[in-house]
Amino acid sequence: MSGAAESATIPITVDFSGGLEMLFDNQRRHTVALPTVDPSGKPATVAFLIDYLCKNLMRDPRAELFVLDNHIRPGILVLINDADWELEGEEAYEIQPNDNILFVSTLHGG
Amino acid sequence: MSGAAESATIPITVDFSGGLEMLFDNQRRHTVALPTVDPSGKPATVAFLIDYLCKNLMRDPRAELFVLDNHIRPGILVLINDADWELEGEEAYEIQPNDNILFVSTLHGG
Amino acid sequence: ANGSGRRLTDDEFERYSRQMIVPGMGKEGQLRLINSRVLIIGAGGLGCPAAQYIAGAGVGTIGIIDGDVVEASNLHRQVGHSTSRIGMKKVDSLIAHLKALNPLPTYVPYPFRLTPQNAADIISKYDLILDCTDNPVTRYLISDVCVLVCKPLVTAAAIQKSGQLTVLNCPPTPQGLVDGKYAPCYRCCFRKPPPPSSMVSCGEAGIMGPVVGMMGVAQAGEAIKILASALHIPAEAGGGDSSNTERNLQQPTLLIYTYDLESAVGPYTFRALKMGGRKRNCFACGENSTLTLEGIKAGTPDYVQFCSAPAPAVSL
Amino acid sequence: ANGSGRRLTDDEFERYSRQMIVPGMGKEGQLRLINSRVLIIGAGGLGCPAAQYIAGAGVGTIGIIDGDVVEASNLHRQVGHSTSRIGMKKVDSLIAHLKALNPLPTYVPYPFRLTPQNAADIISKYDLILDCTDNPVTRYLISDVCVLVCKPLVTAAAIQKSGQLTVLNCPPTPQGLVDGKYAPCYRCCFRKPPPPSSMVSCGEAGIMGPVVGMMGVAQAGEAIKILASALHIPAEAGGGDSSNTERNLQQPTLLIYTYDLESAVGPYTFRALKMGGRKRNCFACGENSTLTLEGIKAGTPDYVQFCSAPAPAVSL
Ligand SMILES: [Zn+2]
Ligand SMILES: [Zn+2]
Repeated sequence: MSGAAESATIPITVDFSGGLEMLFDNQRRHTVALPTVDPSGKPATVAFLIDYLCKNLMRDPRAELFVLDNHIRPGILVLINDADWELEGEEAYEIQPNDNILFVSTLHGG
Repeated sequence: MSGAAESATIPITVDFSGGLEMLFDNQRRHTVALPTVDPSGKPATVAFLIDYLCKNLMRDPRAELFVLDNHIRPGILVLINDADWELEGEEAYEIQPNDNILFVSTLHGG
Repeated sequence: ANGSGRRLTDDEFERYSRQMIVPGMGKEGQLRLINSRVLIIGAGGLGCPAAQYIAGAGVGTIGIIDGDVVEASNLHRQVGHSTSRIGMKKVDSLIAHLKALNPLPTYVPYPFRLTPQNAADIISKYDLILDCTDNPVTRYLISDVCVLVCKPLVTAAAIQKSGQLTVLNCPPTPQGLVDGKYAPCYRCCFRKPPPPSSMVSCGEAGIMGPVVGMMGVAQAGEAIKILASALHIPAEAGGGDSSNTERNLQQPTLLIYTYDLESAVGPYTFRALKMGGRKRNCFACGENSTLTLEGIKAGTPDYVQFCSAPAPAVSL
Repeated sequence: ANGSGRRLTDDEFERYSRQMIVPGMGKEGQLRLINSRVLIIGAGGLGCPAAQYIAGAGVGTIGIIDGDVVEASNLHRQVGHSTSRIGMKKVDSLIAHLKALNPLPTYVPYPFRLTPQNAADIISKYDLILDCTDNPVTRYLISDVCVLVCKPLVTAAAIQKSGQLTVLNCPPTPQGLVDGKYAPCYRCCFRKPPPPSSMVSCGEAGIMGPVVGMMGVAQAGEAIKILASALHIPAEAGGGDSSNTERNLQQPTLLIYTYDLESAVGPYTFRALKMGGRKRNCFACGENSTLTLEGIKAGTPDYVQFCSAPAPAVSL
């Protein structure tokens, strides 16, 4: 929507866990066709994906439960193909075709 | 060994579980370079893999705990890429590069 | 079994409040549990933890069948028994523990073995069966009777450092119905038992407590979700829906737990294996099956003989 | 802690025989368990099942710390308590249950909350710590003290239909040592707590019994393997080896359990997520860390404030 390039997209799966699925239609797995480049023409990164998810996939008005100050909120782990995104470059990681990105909120109950 | 074609091989992983690993060096995962064709020149199938494992990978003399009458013994499940081999054609399934074949003995204790 | 016409008591509200507020459970789910009857076959390493969570969750009627007595060597893993109850029937020992945990359910003791003669009478009184036994003879018997009297079956097993679990015959489908997609029975997935020489019991081969404990708790988890969400009610009869594939019932998952004493939990600790659906030629549920309750009672098939096919005289 | 100079008694042989014959355990593994000291922090939904299997396995000294008393709404999941013990301190209730299961271990009750003031004194007395608590304030405190007094930590959490578990700081490595590959602490993996508004407790959000039960049993499983195989002894000091990567310790696995009320166990029920190693800039274990035991006792850092950073006034 809103002027995003409609041309090429990257097919990926995005998973939500630990309660975050409630913000995304109560669905744990989403198939997403992410634009290959962000609005400024740079390759799509995880940072762009997070912004894209907020604008296009979130069905809950409480965006602040997912992002704070334009970054993923504290207490949410981001896993790129089942590895902590810190092993992959965090927000700067460039999304590859068929990547699986998992957002999981850390739990504290017991 | 014994005249198997040394030329082309298929890279696969073979896993053993439920106690079967004891027959194979106590190692749960083996990387195997399986000859592309069996001795008669036909594409490598699961049946050929089973025979190949007995001859090349088994470190235990008790082959009858793995095969009986040239077939996998009753009480062992064969999983091709995490699916019951009955969904894939059983012994006749032709091995593909990077396949994962899991042999798991069914358990009865409790 | 939808609990209409019954309200929760104050006791029940208080005791079950923390699970009733979980999204998807609610008062409806709780009432379904209260109106359900679960049979736990085996009061050992699987049955003890399974029973704790089945009883805790408030399943209304809980039958437990086991012919054994408590021994000291059981207690590292059979956490529903106690040292002072060594020598007591396991069924009575476990029910004593469960009553102390939750006095509200009705507990039905069967302090003897399940046999081809008594199996149908007992199993037919329940809505869901947990196979917590320790031998293939009883496992095949349980599954066959569950097919014939149409009961869902949550089966698990464990030995040494390995555990397995799967949900079978759920929703239950009459014998011979093989068109379309139906859930398999134990025989569909495990056609033949291993030769006796390749099998060992927990007594002979050993078992790590948490391995069998994990599988027992997981069995309770599967049973609770089936009953609370009515996954065992076929779509046609209402209560279920047709998206059985997404529910992992038609082609159920065999969960494998591998406990490695030399490494921490890792990528291969749990594996989810996809099993096939109901088999047209299954001895028990297939289209030409000759299995009947009368036959079973009269000794056909002979389960002991079926599980003692000749085999090499070595042991795994 | 290798048990030299001590033989197993006949009682112990009988009680632990079924786990001692498991390949890899043996008399050596059993003696290591008997000579070990485990602290279970929290006697609730995680602590109850964890304690049952820790006690059953014969860990020699078991400390349990919790300030709460048993309530009726605990009992659907806190299976080490009982209806007749409602109102009793959880620590005393759970130890009563464990003593009945296995009278051989020494049980040490701490019937109060873990605080920055008492944490180091208590934690330093044990070989391995289980974090079975229910709030981030205590979780960060436990991890920080485990770093400073060099103890391995098995941490787990659960709420509603989700569970998580990981093994941290194992083998324990002194603060500031970041060259090479060392195991991370809780802060390395979970740098900041969520804003309080996004958090809910099991009391507010609910919890399914088998979900927290699975995680508690899994904690016991990890603790038993660490102690029996001496995975917590660094390679240099003997007892371990250098193949830490294969042991899933340097880059530990975060196990995620997702319990779906509307489908049976399936491919996404368990996920194993690879976490990073120890972080150079970690507040607690990193190379410029200013964290000290004296500081913690004196109120630095302020754990309550750290876990109440301002955040939007809505709740998840
Ligand atoms: Zn069948
Ligand atoms: Zn750290």
